[in-house]
Amino acid sequence: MILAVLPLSRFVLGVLCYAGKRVSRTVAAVGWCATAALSIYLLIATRDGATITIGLGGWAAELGIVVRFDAVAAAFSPLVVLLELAVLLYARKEDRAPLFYALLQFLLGAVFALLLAQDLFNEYVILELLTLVSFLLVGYERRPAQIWASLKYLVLASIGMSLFLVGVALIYRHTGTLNLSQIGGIIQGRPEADWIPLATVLLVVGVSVKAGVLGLSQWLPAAHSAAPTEISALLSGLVIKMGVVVLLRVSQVFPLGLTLQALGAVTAVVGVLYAAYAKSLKRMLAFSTLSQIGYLVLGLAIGTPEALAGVLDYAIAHGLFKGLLFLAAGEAARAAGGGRFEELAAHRELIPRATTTALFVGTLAIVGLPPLAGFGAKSALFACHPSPFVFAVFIVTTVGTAFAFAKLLPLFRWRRGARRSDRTSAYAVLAVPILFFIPFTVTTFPSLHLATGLEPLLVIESLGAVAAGLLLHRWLGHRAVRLPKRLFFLEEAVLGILLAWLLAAILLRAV
Amino acid sequence: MAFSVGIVLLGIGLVAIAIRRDLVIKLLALGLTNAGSILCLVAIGDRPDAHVPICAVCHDVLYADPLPQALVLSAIVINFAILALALVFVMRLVEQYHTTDSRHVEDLVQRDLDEGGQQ
Amino acid sequence: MIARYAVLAMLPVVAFVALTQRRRLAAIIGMGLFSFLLAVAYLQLHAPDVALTEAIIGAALTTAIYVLAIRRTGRLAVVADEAPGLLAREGDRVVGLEHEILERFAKHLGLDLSVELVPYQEVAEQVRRGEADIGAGGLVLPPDVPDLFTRPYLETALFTIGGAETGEGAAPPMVRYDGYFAELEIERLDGAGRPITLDLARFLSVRVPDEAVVRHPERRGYSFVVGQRRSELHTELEAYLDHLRETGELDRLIRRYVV
Amino acid sequence: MRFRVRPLSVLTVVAACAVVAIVLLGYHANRPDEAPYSTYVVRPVEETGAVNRVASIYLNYRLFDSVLEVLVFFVAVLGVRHYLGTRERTAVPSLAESEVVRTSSALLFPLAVLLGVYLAALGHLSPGGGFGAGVIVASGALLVSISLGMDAIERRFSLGTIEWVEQGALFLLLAATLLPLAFGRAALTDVLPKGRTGQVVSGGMIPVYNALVGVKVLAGSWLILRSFVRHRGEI
Repeated sequence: MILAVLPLSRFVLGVLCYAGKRVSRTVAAVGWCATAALSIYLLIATRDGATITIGLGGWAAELGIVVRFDAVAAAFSPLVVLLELAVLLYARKEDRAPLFYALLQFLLGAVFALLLAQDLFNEYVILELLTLVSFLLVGYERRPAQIWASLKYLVLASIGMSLFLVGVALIYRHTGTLNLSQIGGIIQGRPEADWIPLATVLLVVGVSVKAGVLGLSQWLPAAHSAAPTEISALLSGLVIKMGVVVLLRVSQVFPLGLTLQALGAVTAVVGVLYAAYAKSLKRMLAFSTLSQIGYLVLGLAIGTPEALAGVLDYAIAHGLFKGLLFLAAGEAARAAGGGRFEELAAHRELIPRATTTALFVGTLAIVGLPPLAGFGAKSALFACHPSPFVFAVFIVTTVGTAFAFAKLLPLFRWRRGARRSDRTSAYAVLAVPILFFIPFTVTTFPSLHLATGLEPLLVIESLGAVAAGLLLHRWLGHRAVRLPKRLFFLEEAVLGILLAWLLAAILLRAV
Repeated sequence: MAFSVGIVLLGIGLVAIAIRRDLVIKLLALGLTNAGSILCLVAIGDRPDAHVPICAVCHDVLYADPLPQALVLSAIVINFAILALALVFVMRLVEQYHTTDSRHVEDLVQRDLDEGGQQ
Repeated sequence: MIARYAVLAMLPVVAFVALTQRRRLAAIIGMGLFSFLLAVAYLQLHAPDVALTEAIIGAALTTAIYVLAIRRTGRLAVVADEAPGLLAREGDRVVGLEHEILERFAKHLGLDLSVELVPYQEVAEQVRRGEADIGAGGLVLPPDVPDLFTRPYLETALFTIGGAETGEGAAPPMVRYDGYFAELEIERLDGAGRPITLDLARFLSVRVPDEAVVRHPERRGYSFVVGQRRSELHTELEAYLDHLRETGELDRLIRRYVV
Repeated sequence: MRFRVRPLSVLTVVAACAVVAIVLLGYHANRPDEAPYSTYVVRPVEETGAVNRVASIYLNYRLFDSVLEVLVFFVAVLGVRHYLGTRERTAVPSLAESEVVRTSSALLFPLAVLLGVYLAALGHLSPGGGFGAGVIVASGALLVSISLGMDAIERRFSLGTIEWVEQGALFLLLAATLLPLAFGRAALTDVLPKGRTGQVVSGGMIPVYNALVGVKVLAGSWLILRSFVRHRGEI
């Protein structure tokens, strides 16, 4: 019963938020407490790797909509709880209107609904709800740059969902059901059926637009860097992962392998390239999200159970440190009077110490220094013996990330008498799990069986990558490179979707 | 036949989104793209000799599959919601920049970002 | 059966025609018609519920909000400096060769023409900033032709008045038209002023004092300026001017207004 | 229509044609002879009580999707109001100049209401449903605003009232989906008796949902329409 309550109660709370400003804050607090309690209960109930399944409205899978609390949902719910707490603590100082809190409730309700969803069309509707809510939140402050970013986001996401819908139509035509596990059963019976590649391409490309895979994701950097701070944190930390969740569910049913490898590799490399030469902090974080989505997709492409566990692990870690980085970046930019690196460096004494510390912790985690969050998750991905190609992409991305984040080094000089931040609690909520990530994951997700040891080889590898990144920064860091912006224009993005579709179709032999 | 028409409509819509520079026309084309996918979905539930799926006893007559039709109702509403919002966003952009040319808007946004500094 | 195929076959045609319309209102009405046809197609696909929803939401509500959102007719915003014979005030109206051309062009696009008179130096600047669609008013095509300008529609020449004999090049920008010619006679042409470059239309309408030095004319052409990123509009205007040239209409207009 | 031929456009057209061709070939090469015989066909009508099979799926078997869809619409209304609501024209004159249009549009309003009520009340028996009904009545109200002017309507039904109605209806709808929990049944379950098939009062919760959705959508689409009327002609 709890499964249906988890998303639906959030929607009810969202409507209640309209009663007024103070009510909306209370409602948000109540919503957080309830979710936290329910999540803990569900985590305890599924400690042994069990899943909970119910049919909504009492109907079986072939008639109604089935929701299930499985390993994926179990992995994400603590992340949702932590990120929500951090965002609420941060927003307390921002004086947001009831509309903000209402949209936040809707967003989280949709996130939970998606984590539980097992039905293709249900996922479509939830993704659209997510798109619309995040679209509103991105442009919440009504600045023209935000509005334009949102508009691009909306158009591209809508195109993606149209393709997804055609895929759903094909699948329904051949299987007569929309339930993913039933479809999986039918496909296992006839894995050679000719319609499967075509349907797969349509589904995967559609979802990839939402998930932010390059060629399909030109909206992402604009939207994530233009949004208000808390929203950037939520979008990058959580909402973008929802696309990955759907991709994961699809990849468990449909054979995808090579397609995802290609898309993931391109995304990871291009993302990190643009991140390395971004001029402002928020924009760099947004591009780095792009590259890490590529990382996750590569993990999905490996496809073994250990790799999936690694993907979940990395998704959680990334949610934590990217959330932290975005929150801190927002405050730092405001304190320094601008988010560009030169502005941040010039006014670094104006940035509160807690903010700098949060940025520092986040940076250490994102470059994968042991034993922080990034390392634990990355080691889980490395441990599943990827092919040399995937391995090479991993290395390039790690070095590139270290290179990109080396631009933050001037901020990290220790100094006395810096200003105090009033958002320390928000940072602490995210920083503590990042610092103690390995014990955190082991206790929270015992069913995932994560590879968590500090293997010497991996430690050396990660330190080596960071060192390589720093060296690169010494040599190349001063050079200003202008990468083509056209890649991220609306018209080019549509072409990108079409080309990515064709590439995927060729790789899957749908032609 | 209906499925093919749906796919063709989707294709026309995509091309128009990429080629026409007027944002209002782009949104119309987006509507066409969505309509194409919806037509595909309705088409797969239909058979030429079928009946309308409204009947008290349906065992002995063949009727069109009601599931895609029910799904499509949601999809139409969702697409309307998206279009309405997108249109409002275009209105705000026009108010700011006095143009609906997408390249032009892109340039002006870029200029604003470069001048104002990003947050 | 035939009706079914006919409706389905009409759908892409109607959509194509609607989306290639130049006027937004026409495109919107075309897509409304498309939605209506789509509803009929749904009826034939045995989906009355879908047909009803499509007719109400797709054909009626969507079209309504589009029509409410757009201007009845669009606006072709022109900024211009006054140039006698080409584009100048006459009472409370603006008349002239360029005005005639632009008015016809706007009508061709289905837009309303709005002309705002601004100082010469600001014309190109305002177009560049995107505050207007087209700049006009006896603009002389610069020698290093930037792609903003259309090809010249009429030949002209530049005359340099006053100044020292050696003051070649570096012609100062023209000053405001408002009261410009009056000022020109009183202040600038008293021999001590800097040289002033005028195009043919403006030169002819100035009474040049006998003592002023007038240097050799330089052959140039008049053209319009279009914003940098408005290549669709640029192509349209270029094509329309070509059309006027080919039909001989341009010659007729030039004879009527200029010669 | 003349377009300047750009490499990008050509590439897009080619790519789009390729995509369309691949999908069409793939679809027609592997098409099963018959569409799958739907599971819903063999279910007895008494299970949901709705003769209209589409309505039985839309508002019973797969009610969760529909609730989410109504939420999507709600969020869209919020968005439209949020982005347009900042500076409104204070007075909007009547939209129609001619007397004939004014009179006839007012006459259409009762018809719209009648049609709306019919669609919502009999949505489980015949094509129709709450959503369409709400939109039709709202469009009727738009016609009234053509004849009387927007301000006349807004004096009668203030903005606050309509917002309140919209949120109230949505709240009731969500509450109704959670209500079965109180009876110890699964959420979104239909707890009302199904009634005699074909009667107006049948179909369990379906007519109730239709009514709630109708009211919600009426208020919502009116809010959208009035925002657009107040900001008429801005593009």
